[in-house]
This record gives sequence, structure tokens and C-alpha cells, in this order.
Amino acid sequence: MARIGVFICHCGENISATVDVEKVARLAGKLSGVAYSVDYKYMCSDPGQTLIVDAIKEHKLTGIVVGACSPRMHEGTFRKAAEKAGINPYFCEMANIREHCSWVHPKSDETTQKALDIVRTMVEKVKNDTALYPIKVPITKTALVIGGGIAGIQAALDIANAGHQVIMVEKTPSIGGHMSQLSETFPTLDCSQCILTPRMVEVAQHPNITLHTFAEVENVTGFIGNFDVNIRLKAKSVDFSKCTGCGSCWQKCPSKKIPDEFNAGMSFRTAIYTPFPQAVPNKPVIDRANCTWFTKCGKCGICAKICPTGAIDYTIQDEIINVKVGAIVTATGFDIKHSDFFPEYGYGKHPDIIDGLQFERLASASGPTGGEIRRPSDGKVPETVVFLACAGSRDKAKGIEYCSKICCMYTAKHAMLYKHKNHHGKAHVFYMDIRSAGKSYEEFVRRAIEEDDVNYIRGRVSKIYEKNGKLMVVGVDTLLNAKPVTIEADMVVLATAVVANEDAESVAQKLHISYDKHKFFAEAHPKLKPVETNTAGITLAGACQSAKDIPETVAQASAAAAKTIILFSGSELTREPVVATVNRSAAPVFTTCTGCFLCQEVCPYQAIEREEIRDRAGNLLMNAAKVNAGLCQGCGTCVAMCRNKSIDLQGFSNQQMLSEVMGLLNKPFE
Amino acid sequence: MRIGYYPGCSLQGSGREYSESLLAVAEKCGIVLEEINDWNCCGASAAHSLNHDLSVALPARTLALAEKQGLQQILVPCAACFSRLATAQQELVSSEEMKSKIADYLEMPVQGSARILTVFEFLQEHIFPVADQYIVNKLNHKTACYYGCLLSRPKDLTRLERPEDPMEMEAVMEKAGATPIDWAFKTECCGAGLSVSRTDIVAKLSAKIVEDAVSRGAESIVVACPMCQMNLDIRRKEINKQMDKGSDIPVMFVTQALGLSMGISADKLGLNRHFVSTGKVVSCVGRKEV
Amino acid sequence: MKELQNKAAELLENGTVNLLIGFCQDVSKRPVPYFIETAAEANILVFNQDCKNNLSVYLHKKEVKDAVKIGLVANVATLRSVLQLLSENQLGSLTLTYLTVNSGSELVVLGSAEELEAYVQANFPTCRPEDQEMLDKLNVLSREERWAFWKDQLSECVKCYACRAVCPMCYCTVCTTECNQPQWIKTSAETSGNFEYHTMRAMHLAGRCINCGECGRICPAGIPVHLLTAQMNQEIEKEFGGKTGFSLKGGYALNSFKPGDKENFIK
Amino acid sequence: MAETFEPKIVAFVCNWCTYAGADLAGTSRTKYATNVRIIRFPCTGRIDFMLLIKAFQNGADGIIVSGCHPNDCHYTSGNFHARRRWMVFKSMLDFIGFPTERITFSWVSAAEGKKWAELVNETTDSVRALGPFTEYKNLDFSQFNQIDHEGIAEQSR
Repeated sequence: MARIGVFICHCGENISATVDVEKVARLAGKLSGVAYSVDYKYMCSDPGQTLIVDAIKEHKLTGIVVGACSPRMHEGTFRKAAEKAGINPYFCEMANIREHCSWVHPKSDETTQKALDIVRTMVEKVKNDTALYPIKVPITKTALVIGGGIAGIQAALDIANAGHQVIMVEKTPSIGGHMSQLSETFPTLDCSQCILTPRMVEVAQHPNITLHTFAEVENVTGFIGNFDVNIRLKAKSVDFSKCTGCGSCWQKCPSKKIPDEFNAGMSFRTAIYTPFPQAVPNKPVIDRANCTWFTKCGKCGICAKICPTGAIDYTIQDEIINVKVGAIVTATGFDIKHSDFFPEYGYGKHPDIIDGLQFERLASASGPTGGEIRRPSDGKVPETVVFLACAGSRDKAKGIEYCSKICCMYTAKHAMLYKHKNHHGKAHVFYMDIRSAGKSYEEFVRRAIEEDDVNYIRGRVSKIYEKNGKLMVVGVDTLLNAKPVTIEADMVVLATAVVANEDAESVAQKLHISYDKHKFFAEAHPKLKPVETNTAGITLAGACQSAKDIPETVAQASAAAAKTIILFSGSELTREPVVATVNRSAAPVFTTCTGCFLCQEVCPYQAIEREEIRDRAGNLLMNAAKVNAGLCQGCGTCVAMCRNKSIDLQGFSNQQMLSEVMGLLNKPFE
Repeated sequence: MRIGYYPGCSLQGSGREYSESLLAVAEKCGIVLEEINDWNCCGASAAHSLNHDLSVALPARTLALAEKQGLQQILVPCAACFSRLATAQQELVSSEEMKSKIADYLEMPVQGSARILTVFEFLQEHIFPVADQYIVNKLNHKTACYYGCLLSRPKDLTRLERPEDPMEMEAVMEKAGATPIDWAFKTECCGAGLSVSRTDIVAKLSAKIVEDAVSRGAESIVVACPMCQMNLDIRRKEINKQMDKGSDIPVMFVTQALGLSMGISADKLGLNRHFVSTGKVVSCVGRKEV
Repeated sequence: MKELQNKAAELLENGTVNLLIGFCQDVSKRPVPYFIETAAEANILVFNQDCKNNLSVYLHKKEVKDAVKIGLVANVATLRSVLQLLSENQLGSLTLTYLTVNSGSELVVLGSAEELEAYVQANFPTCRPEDQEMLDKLNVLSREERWAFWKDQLSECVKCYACRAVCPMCYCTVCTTECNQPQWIKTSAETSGNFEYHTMRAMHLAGRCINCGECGRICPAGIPVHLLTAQMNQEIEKEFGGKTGFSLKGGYALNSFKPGDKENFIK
Repeated sequence: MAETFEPKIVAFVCNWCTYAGADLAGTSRTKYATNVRIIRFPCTGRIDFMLLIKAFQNGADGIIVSGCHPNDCHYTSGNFHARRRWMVFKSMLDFIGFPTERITFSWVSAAEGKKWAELVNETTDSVRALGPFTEYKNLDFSQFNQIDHEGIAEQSR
């Protein structure tokens, strides 16, 4: 016979202000199966919890209902209390009479009645609660870091330095990401590569880090602590064990007219190449789409001929390797819109209308112009440069409502760099607002305006067209009594919007993580879980989650690393026992499951397995479904799918849910 | 498929040749345009700045008449008329309240269900499929296709594929054998709104347009809006004053150009009515490749 | 007929099948299911239009399963149910041979699941006209009229569960109607309980039922229960595509989804 | 009578979105009708149609079923499966002439406390307008019905 205790919380005034808590406690006491009921000012306070513990002991309670706040708030607290009193914590249920009652209804009999109904419903549930025990899951203490940009690098180093194994997967031939393309970084103007390359080398040399460049994650199965990942190592066509990175192959390669991704298409590279001189690893791969050996079946082959170590091997194929990891850090980075996205700026027709990354390369000492600002069309040094902030960003019409965050700062930096390199040049910036929130960011922008006299114009640019060799930038100055202005420029730099990678969606689907409408990956909670995803064990770092500058990215990467290290700090992980189970019973029935396995399809976690039920002689009697408690996350979709209720969900069992409904409606509402 | 026709005032006055050439082309291609009986002013330029209801009611009446006539689609060549009718239609379909209100004003039911065709949609859907068999001449010359404001804005009404840099008129001119140039003032304002009150401003604005077209080697400017045509043509004297050296580049309607390529006589297309002689273009007919 | 009998005899003779499930005629010349284990009995087999029973239902019976190698005299509906069952991982332990008569009234023998699939897809039936007629009738009725109709119909139900017993898709060893922990379905045959039962039955068969119509035919109260699933299948095919008892792969509409599925009914 | 009728509405909601959304309505003190009683499920995928029938059978006048918006499901696809099941269930009920306007399906995210409040109010109003749900309860005391559907029934025998 159930002996249930009901504990009604006043939550100070929060509940008692609109609910007659004494009445609820009094009437709850009359419910069948309720052996004790009481109300108290603060149930979650220490005395409150002690009250519960004592009551459980004194009245030999078999289960308790706490009528207080949302289970999402204090379920844990009170379950601990129940445990402390010596009953299984899963015999404790919360009746949410605050968020769902006292806070949303006026003081009235209805409100009190509703509170009582909620309590009664949970009493009915508790009657059907069963003892549950946490599930222990072993943890593979190896982390997978997807993406070799600054975010991935930071996370990998932190985890590796904590003494755990890290596998890093980078899809391009070198790590470094967008940061390696940058010239100098705001607000300190220190050279990006100077601060980044040592980190890249550290990654390459770290004993705990296994680096897979030119590789992509193929698919991910498993769950927190136990992910099973297939990685596709794309065919490099170069045997890295032999290659010394001497470079004679790419010097001799005849196909030299391939747009160079690293220089944002402003120079050319060869078919066998390393993306940039400081690449890590500094060994080349063959871009098969552009190599005559592969496009013109077997023509050329020069690199193989001249390679002193015979490292070139055209026969190498893609290889899929399987790794087991306990946690995954997603640091896949971002992309930007390019000038061809803007009809009003000529659909990218004009070579001298460039985007931010292109300018970075122009300004970079390692760039195509050796750091001199020369315009792409004719290599002339531009005398007038116009910078457009918010190119695409904060523009509903362009489908990009959000602020790209980094543009205000790098536009100021670009204008500054240009002025530093061409003292007599003119730099104009069109902007909407200057968003320079960040340590010494505002000062940086002021410096651009005041010391380097960059001309800031508050207004948008409606069109840019070319007229006898000049780019006519037609905009408006909204501050000086809103005059239309036309600037004759030699070069225009668009601070184009930061957007998610093209393949972001497919990556998210491989990882089973959610993403927003702009395809940026979704954090588990905007404030309290900004680095976790909704899939336990998978964290986010950097711009794959939203536009970020370097310091922010590094901070988040370290946070993701911390989360991973915390996970790795224990030998096993305890999980909520809210999982599905397929019933089993004595022979000859064994189970009511008919083995139709229609449930297998609906399980998002591939948690439903086949079990062969055999007699002692080992003859197959039947196939039945079996739930892998480690994989199951407890959504219960299979339960509703199962025609004859052979699968049930612990903590939300058919018996529990039905008795809630009955409890609510049998004698309800009056 | 019956196609209703709403000329509007311009096409009976300053822009007669637009109507004439359009009808000539349609006739050539064996397409009958049914003029809407007893159509009235679309209310352009004035009504919407004075009285909102009136600005809907005026075009709505025409729509109602078209419905009465059982027309499922209406061709509205004039850019201003199109803008007004399309706007009114949107107002009607988006609000039952407005619908009944307007119906009361008009004392007849109005749904706003008919499809309103821009001149480009008409040409693409009805003329293009049959055009090739009628096109006899190549209109070999460089031309600047000028859209102006009302054909390109607002983009939800005008339904151009790329409103910032439309290509619909270019498609027509290529059919006619001309070579459309890439230029910068396709969708700039010609100043029509001020064409009576502040001709000086009109001249300034239009001058920019003509200047850019000429500077990029255009031999003609093609338009699909009677106001644009009027400004660039009639006001040429003032316009030329605004340019360092004047220009006699002819400004014709896209339908006139198409008509020429179909071998329709210049007079029938109203090419004789322009202030700036269109002789140059007419003489392009059959000229060898540029 | 002779052909069928000979084939049956042959199959039993050469041990291709140990048990053959077919039809013979009872005294009143009505075709009734008949099980034969020896070639000798084959000569009483019949197969004609009146052989409506869906014999595949017997394949779930332990006694039948024990025979392992089984021959089945089947019309297309029956073949569809076998196909559906195979897609639901049933009948795995059996080797089945199917004897049927095609539209050209020639005997067809199908020895493998693949042959079965091919034959079914080639001879796939449309909704039975009499059912379609009824559905159309019901669908034009007002909501209240339909309610009244089913209310009147289902008040006749005595919960004999014949519809369940005759259905090849109702193969659960323990049905939800027998669950008493919790008690999902009222045991007594009062109308509300009958509604529960029949709604549940229809939901469980929606997207799986192969429209053989046996449940309706067998109902002692003459309730056209088969219409519920027939209607459901049409809805499902309309919304999600896919036919029941059509392929070995199955493709059960209710354990799959498309991100773009209809949701205009959701606020 | 009708004006004093207060409908009983049961809400079947998922833990991650709609339940949290209702919590949000609470924390932001958004007031709404008292008629609703919430039953918490881990996911809309868990919601068994049998429970809806049971609720009606035991005196619910209206039902709300609500969970995460598509693509927001905490379990990635539970709501997609639920959506199909609801669609089929609804047309099933429509076919037997069940007044499906008494069931409101909805997506309410954890951020949509306001939408939750509105949903409850709208549903309460519409169900109040429909009046008490007696059809189901009366089933067991069904007198013979006026309309001649015997004819239609005959066809099937």
C-alpha cells in the first residue's frame, strides 16, 4: 500500500499569493494513498528539505510529491532529499504549481483548484513510480576536434595539455583556418601569422594530438563518452612518410593557373600544392580536379618524375578510418559572402570591388602583392578606397538580419592599414552604426578616425558603377542633412556578411546537432550552455556557432575544452535511467515483442537492437527488440510506436502516463 | 486565352506610339487584345498622395470592369498604370474589409482576381513563343535598355528576376537582333514626378542617364514607360544643356524596336512621332553586325 | 483447377512443401480453408472467385510454423499480406511457395520472395469498388452523420475480436486489448469501449493493412470495420505516398517522415 | 448554463519545448485561462494517441498537443514522427465523425511563453464555444438514431 507524502511550498509569496496552499495541503491529505501532507514557506531551503527527510522517515513514506516549482528547477534537489531519507529518488515527483499555476493565474478558487488537480495528478503518478537506478556508461578519453582553425587549435591544445588524446580533422591540406589568411589583427595590429603559426606547429608536434588534414568526418554514431566516428582521409596523392616538403614538385608543376583559395582567388597556385608557405603539415597534396594526370588520364606526371624521394603516388585512394572518441568539439568555422552576392554593387563584375578577406591578403606581407595595397584590375596603388561596412549584414532584404559582429572592427583596421601604407591616400568608410564593444575596441576605431583621418560617413551605399576608370560609389550621408554623396574611388572593399559554411547543414546532420535558420549551430542554452549542444558530449567552438572575433573564439574554444576535460575527469559517466525497455518474461512467452522491428526506424539514436532468443539447445525461438540503455536518450518515440506496448519508457511509463490522465479527469476540475 | 488591355491616358496621348506599336506587334503575332470597356484613370501621380481610398478605388474600378468582362489577365503596358493597378490589387486581396469598402464606393463587386501582366510578362509569355517566325530584320546596333523606377520598384510588385539589375528588356532587344550594353543607369529616376513642376531637375536627372548610355556607346535608348520616354525625348533640349556635349540618341519603346524587327513600317509603329529623330535606328534595320 | 491440384500434389510429392494451405468445398459447395499434407488429398483442392479467405493468417499459427516448408494457395490480396508480413520481419523461419491464378486464369507458382514481389507489383489491385463506393458515401456525409453512422454500427460490436483473429496483420502474441497493466481497452462491449478498440485497431493497421476486407466480411454484427483502414490507407497514400503490401522493403508511413510533411493542421 | 460552462482542457506537451515554454509564461507572469492541465512527456514522439482517447473518454472537453517546432526536437526527430501520427490520427477521427476541432495541435518552443498563453486562451475560448463534450460520454446510452444509415450499412453486408 502506497504511503505518499505531499509537500506544498509557499515559495515565499510566489505560490501562496494566489493559491490557498493550506487548503491544497489539507485536501491533498484526503487523497487515497496520501499518508501525510503539509505546507511550508520554502521547501527548497535546508529546513524545508529536512522537513521532507524527517517526514519520510517518521511516516514511512513510500513516495513524495512536492508541490512547488517546475521540475526543471528543483526536481534534482528534492530527489536528493528523498534519497537522503532512504527511498529511491525516482519516487519523488514535482507538482508544478508555480510556473504553471500561481504565476499565471489570479488569486481565486479556480487557481487553488488547479493546484490541487496538479498535485492529485502527480500523486497518481507517484503511485505508479518504480525504483530506478542511474546508468553507468564508460568513457573513451579521446576527443575529436573537427576543424583546424584557431578555435580547433585552441581546443585541441587545451585538451591535449590536460593529458588526453585528441584527434583533429581538418578538411583543407593545412590547419590554420581563416586566421592564417589575416594580415594584422585588431586592436593591437600584431601580425596574425606571427601569433598563429607557433600554435599550428605546437599542434603538429604535440604527442597527444593526432592530426588528419585533407580529411572529413564521414559519419558519427554512438553517444556521449562513446562516439564511433568514421573519418574520410581524402587521397593526397603524396606519401607523407616519404615526402620531405622540399617543394620541387610544385615549382615544376605545369598547371599554374588555378585560383588560389588562400589568397582569396587573387593569385594562382599549382595543381600539386601546399596552401601557403607556413602550412602545417608543410607537405603538398594534389588537387585532382585540376591535375592533368587525372583530368587528361595519365598525361604529365612531371611531379612524380622529379620527386627526389618518390613520394608522389597517383594511385592512392580515399581511405576511411574508424575512431572511438568520448567527446567531440565542433569548430568548423565560417564563410563570408562574396562580392557576386550584391547586384547593386555589380554582381562582382568589377575586379576592384573586393571583399574583406581579399583585402587581408592584399595587406598581408605573405600575400600576392607582398603587402602593398594594389588593386586587382591593373595593380595600381589606389588613391581613394571606399570601405562598406554591413555589406549584406543587418539587411532583411538580403535574408541576413543579424550583425556579423567583426566587420566594424576589421573595417577600421583595413582603413588604418591602407592609410599606414599610403599616407596620401583617401579612405572613406560607409557605416550604419559602429559596434566596437570590446576591450580597447572603441579606442581603436577612434584612432582610425582621429589619428589616421579615415573619413567615416554614416549612411548606406545604393550602388556602385564604373565610369571612365573610376568606381562611382553612390551613397548618402545621413548626418550632414542627409545629402546624397558620390565618391570616385579606385577600389571598394565590402565588409561582407559572415555566413555559415556551405556544408554546415550536412555536418550538423552527421553530428545530430541542431542549427538555426542561418545554418549556424545551435547551443544548448543561449546563456547558460553557450558551448554545449543539445547532443550530450558535443560542444561548439568559434564561428560555426555565430560570428565571432579571435579573442571570443579562443575563449569559447577553451570553454569547450574545459567541458570536454570535465567529462574526461571521471572514469565513467552516470546517466539518467529514463530509458526505454522491451519487456521480458518467463518461458514460453519470453516477451510480448513480435519482432516486427518497425520501432528500429523511429529511434534517432539507433538504440534498438535485435536479440535472438534461443532455447537451452541453442535453437532460435524468436527475434525480439532490445534497447541499448547506453544509446537510448529516452524520447519514447518507440513506445508510442509499439502496437502492443512491448516497449515502455522508465519514468514515463504507460502505467504512469495513463494514471496521470485518469487521476486528472476522474474527479477533477470541480 | 483572352487578354485584357488597359492603355491608360499616356498611351492615348504622349505615348500613343507605345500603344500603336504594341498593338501592331500583337496583331502581327495574331494575338487579340481586348480593351477594357469604359476604363478610367488609374490615379497615378496624384491620387495616392491625396486620398488612400481613392487611390485604390480608381484602379479597382478598372479591375472590376475587367472582371465583369470575364478577363482573367490584363496587360498594363504603362509603368505607372501597372504600379497603381498592381498596388490596388494587393490591397484588395489582402483585406476583405478593403474589398467590401471599395465595392461600396464602386457600387459593384470587385475581387482583384485577374492577373495583371507587365509588358515584359506579356512579351515573354505570348509573343516570344511565336516571335521567331515573324522576325525578319536584325536591328543591328548597340542599345541601352532603360527601366526607370516604376518598372523595377517595388520589387514584389514588378516581379523582375533581378530588380537591382534587370535583364527582361535586354532579352527582348536581343530577339530584335540588337546588342544591349551593360550600363549603370538602368533603374535610375528620370524625374517624371517633376516633369511639369521642376523641369530643371528633370533635365539634370535625365542628363545623367543619357550621358552614361552615350558614353558607353549606345546608339539608342529603349524604354517601356511613357513617362521615361517623354522625359528623355521631349526634354532633350534642356537635357543637352546639362551635358558637356549634347546627344541626339533616339529614345524608343521596346515594342517599337520589336516591331521594326518584325518588318512593321516605321510609321505604323509611330516612330515618326518622336522629337529626337529615330531615323538612325530605323536605318539600323538589316545593317551588318556591330 | 486440375493444374492446381497436380502442382500441389507435385510440390508435396517432391517435398518442396510439407504442408499446403488451400481451399476445398464444404457440403454446401462453399469454399473453405483446407490443409493438406499428402499428395493424395490434392485432388479436392479448389480455387475460384469465392475463395476470399486470406489464408496467410494461418502462417502465424505455431502448428503451421512447425511445418516450415509451406505452400499457400493465394489471391493477390493474400500475396500482398505475405509481402507486408515479410517486410515486418515475420515468417522469417518459413520457406514459402505460392500458388495463384492470374488474370489470364493460368496457374502461377512463385518460389521466392523476389518472385512474389515482382508478381504483386505487376498485378497490383486498386481499392475494391464496393469499398470505394462506401467510402465516397461516407465522406460526403456531415461530421455528425458520420458520427451517428459509426455510433450505430459500433454499438453492435460485441468485442468478439473476430476482426482481429482473421487479420494477418494482427499477429501480436499479446494484444493491447489484453493489457491490464494498465487496462487500455474496456473489457465490456459498451459503445465507448468499442470506439476505443476500433480506433486503436484502425491506427495500428493504418499504413499496414492490405485491404483484403476480411475483417469486414467476418464481422458477425456486419460492421464494415474494413472501411476504417481502407480510408486510412488512402489518406496515407495521398499524404505520404507508398503502398502497403507492395514491396519487401516495406516503407511503413508511420515510422518514417519527411521534414516537409503536411502540417497545416498544426498551430 | 452555456455561459457558465468552463471546459476541461488537457495539454499533452513535450518536456523540452512546450513545457519549458509554459514555464517561461510563468516566469514572465503571463496570465492565461485556468482551464488547462498539463501532462508532461519527454517528447511529442512519446505521446500515445490512446491517451488522447482516454482523456476524452474520461471527460476532457478539449485537448492540446504541443511540442518543439520542426528541427528543434531535443531528440532530433521525435516531433517529425509525432506530426505524421497526429495527421493520421486526426483524419482517422474525422472519418468516424469525431469532432476534431476539440483537439489543437501546436508547436510551442521554449521561447514562446506568450504563444503558449495565447494558445491556451484561444483553445479555451473555442472549446467553451463548442460546449461540453457529451457526444462521447453519451455513446453508452445511445438511443437508436434518426438518420437512415441502415441503408448505407446494408451495402457492406
